[in-house]
Amino acid sequence: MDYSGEVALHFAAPRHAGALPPGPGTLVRGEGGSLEQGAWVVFELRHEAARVLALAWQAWGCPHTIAACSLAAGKLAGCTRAELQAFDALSLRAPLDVPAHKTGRLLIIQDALHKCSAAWDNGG
Amino acid sequence: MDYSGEVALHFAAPRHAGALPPGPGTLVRGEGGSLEQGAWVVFELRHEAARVLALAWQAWGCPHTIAACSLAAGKLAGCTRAELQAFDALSLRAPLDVPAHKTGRLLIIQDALHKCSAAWDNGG
Amino acid sequence: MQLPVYLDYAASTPVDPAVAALMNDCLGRRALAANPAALGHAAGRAAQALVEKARAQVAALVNAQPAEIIFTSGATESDNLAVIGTAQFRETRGRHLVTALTEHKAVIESCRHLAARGWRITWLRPDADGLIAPAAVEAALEPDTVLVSLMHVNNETGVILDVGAIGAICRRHDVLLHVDAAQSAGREVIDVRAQQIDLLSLSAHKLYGPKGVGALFIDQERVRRVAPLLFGGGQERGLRPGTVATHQVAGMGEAFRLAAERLPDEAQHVRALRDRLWAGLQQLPGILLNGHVGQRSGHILNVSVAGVEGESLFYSLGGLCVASGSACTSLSNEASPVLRALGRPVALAQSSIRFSFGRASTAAEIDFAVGCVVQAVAHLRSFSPVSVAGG
Amino acid sequence: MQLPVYLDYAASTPVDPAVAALMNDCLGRRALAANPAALGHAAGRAAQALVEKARAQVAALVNAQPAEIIFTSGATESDNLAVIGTAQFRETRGRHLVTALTEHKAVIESCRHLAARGWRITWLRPDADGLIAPAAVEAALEPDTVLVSLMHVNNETGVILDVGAIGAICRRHDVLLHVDAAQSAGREVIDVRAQQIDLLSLSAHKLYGPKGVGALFIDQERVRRVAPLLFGGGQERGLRPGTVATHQVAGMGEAFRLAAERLPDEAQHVRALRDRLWAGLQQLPGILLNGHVGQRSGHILNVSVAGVEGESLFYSLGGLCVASGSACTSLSNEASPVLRALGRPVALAQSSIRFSFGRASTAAEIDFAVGCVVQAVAHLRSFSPVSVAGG
Ligand SMILES: Cc1ncc(COP(=O)(O)O)c(C=O)c1O
Ligand SMILES: Cc1ncc(COP(=O)(O)O)c(C=O)c1O
Repeated sequence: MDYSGEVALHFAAPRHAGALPPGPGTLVRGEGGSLEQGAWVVFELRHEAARVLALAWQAWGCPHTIAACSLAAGKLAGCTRAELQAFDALSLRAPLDVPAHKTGRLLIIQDALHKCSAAWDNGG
Repeated sequence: MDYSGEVALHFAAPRHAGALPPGPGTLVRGEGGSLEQGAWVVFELRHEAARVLALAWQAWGCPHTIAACSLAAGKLAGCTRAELQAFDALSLRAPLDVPAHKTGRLLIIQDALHKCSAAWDNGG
Repeated sequence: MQLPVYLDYAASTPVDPAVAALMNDCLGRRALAANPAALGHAAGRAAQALVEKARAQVAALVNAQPAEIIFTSGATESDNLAVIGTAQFRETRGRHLVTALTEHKAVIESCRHLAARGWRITWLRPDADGLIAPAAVEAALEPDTVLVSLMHVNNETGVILDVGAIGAICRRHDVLLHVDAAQSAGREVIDVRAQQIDLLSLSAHKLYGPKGVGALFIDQERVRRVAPLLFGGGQERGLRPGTVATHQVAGMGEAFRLAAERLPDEAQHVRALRDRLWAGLQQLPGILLNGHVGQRSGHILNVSVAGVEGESLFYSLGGLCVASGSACTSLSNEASPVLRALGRPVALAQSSIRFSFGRASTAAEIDFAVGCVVQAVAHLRSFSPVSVAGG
Repeated sequence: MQLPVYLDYAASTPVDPAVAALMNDCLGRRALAANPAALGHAAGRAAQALVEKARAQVAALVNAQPAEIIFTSGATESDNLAVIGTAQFRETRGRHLVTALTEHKAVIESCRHLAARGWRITWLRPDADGLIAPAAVEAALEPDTVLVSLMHVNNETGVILDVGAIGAICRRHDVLLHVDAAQSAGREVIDVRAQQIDLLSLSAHKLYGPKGVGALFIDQERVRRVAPLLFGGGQERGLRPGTVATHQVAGMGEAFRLAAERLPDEAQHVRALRDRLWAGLQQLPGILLNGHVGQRSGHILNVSVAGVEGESLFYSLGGLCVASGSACTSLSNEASPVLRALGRPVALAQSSIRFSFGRASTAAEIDFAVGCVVQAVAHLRSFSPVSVAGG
């Protein structure tokens, strides 16, 4: 298995990793995957005035999954509601050099983010 | 293939080997074996007064065959008619360490000597 | 300490310096360059003498006769020759074999090959500790069983089967017993007579000898022959053709001689390291030992770590050369079928690490390994959504 | 001059010092001790890099792609895999093979094994010069022929077959061609593309590499797969399981690289020695060259001596390491079946001597050999009852 330098960097020092500490704004949460699927990802964010105030993720998965969570979180920190809705996890494939058989992991992340976005839409 | 020291000595300096040079006495000749049988042996001897005056052999065969001809010839040089008749080529087996699958070669020598003896008996 | 720390002795061991020196001498000497089958000349006989010396050395380690040892290209080939060769040679007597789900792929795939050709295979499942009770073997025997094939020390978990008890059962039922001893030779005592083993697979590179050479012991009276799998010049009693590799076989012989000499000391050395490693790792919550806690060989420790994913765990241990799952299946990264057979769920089978050590391993290396694992697990758990009791 | 003089290069060559040095380095370095299948860690990847480098070096000598090279334990195994593996994999297409009476035992016995299982084999007989005309191959093809297996340079006589012409015929009839190149690789130019060869057997120890390692070239597009003969961990694209022996394969790669570099010079060197030997031996009446006088490789000279028995002749040449008949059949001392196939009577087939030489051979050794033969023949003829014309 080959991992790119980008993956190595994110894996060693993942951004916004762990549980989200308490703070202002409305909390939403979204999960994707499961142990059986080989990756399980949880995103949490707090928002206010159609903007992300803070976010964090937890992941059980391969180094590509972890690096992708880290890269996504970095991009989404402080983003607007519209930007979150428009976010495409498959765009992480190129910068992280994710091999073809692992693109499913990116869809699991997409799924978690999509659920956050849906919760936000539903007033969460 | 293993060859004993005795075989090596006889092979390197075989006794009474080659064609029998002309000389006194009555010449008799006996052959055994053939190329197809893997060994071909020819004994020639000249005798007078029931005693071998001179003998020689030629052989096409393995080192055991050649050593056995040499050893037999050494034993028969100067022997009496009775001694030739009584000679048993299988007695060469032990001193030369002839392996079991090669005892046939000794019988080929026996055959040649037997023919010499028969020719002598028949007045040759 | 040389980095990365090599803790993958069950996959392959470094060649002992004495073995390497002997092999180098053999490769360098023109007088030993001949084909050892060229018995017609002095150079061929010199090479053959080395081969026969090695045969006696290999035989001695397992209390066999030299004539009962056939040199092969490794334990994979030995396993194939034992399983397929025996089955084919005895097919008129019966077409049933008994083996286990926890065997090495060389035995498993050989059995599958036979199964596709009409043989019946009983696949024994180990208990949760990885053990197979002799009684379970006995229960699996059928009237037309020709062979039982089980490994002595499991290459993934290190668990030891009671081959002596199994040998007695096979003898009683007049069934042949093949034992894959690639991991146990030189580490546990093997006596083919006392343990009533009929065929035994050996590999040099698991025991400080060279890769690419192994041997199969074939009991002269009980087995006599197996069907060869390769055909050619009649070497190795017609059971394994091809020019015998003098330097390889000589290296294996020397490695086995050394192993016999050092067995008790080395067994103690690796057991001490293993206990130190296990004591260190037990600091971590959610760590599980794979395989029976007592009935195990000293050179392998296999653990699963709850709450972390296997590939990431393995990736975090870049400072260590360890195996995740079987060394021989590490080309793929499915969850270890051996641990699955012990009943471990996929996630735990995947988050397993096999540490294996030997002659040159040190306490400092073990301590370093413990440090690496503790740190990696802490990092992964710091953002894992899976909660671990006590973590 | 080192005695006995080694003139049995066709049976096995001394390992080139550069190859031995590389192998020794590989055996000694702990960083290269890992299993090259252990791609999960740095040590495994370092070993694998050596293996892949060697694969490219072997491929380069015969103009193949690295991915088309499978490492085996030697040419015997390569021949088995090519012949039996192809036959089994293609058995639904046809069960007829074409080979020759003068092949190496690895091919002959593989074909016999298939014949016993229902395949039909056409055994081509060479002409009195040991040659097989491409037209004879074409005439032997049948609608269900799946494979033609012929060797490039004969290991007993040194005669060279026109594999390019045979390759063109096979391609035209859509039949696969397997060539045993154990004797020709590095001595004659081989280009699997230009010569349209589909499978090619190679051995390291015939070319100054180590014993116990070889390779099989398998054309990626035309052949793709053969049925494996051994089963296990999936190494070598699933065609040859077992831990790849890094030092052995690396040694083979280096030996093949050197051979490619030196081919023209060495071919000239051995040809000069061969001509000198033949000129010297021709002093003797009743000496016969076995095999075609022109279409032959430089490293082998095979003669029969009329009027002397083979075993005694061979025994007299104790100062020389030569072969009487095939190197690989020298465990027995039947008359060479290869020379019998050329029409030599038993006695002349038995009184044959194969001289083979190479890189380290010298003119002084050749002159010594001529002296030995002249003296031995004179001694044996001094008491031979067989008369030789001119003798
Ligand atoms: C138990 C067991 N059997 C067989 C083998 C195969 O050995 P080799 O690499 O010599 O073919 C191995 C190692 O891979 C093993 O651990
Ligand atoms: C033409 C030919 N093919 C095959 C072989 C077998 O090679 P190996 O000794 O590598 O099995 C030999 C040598 O013995 C040979 O000369």
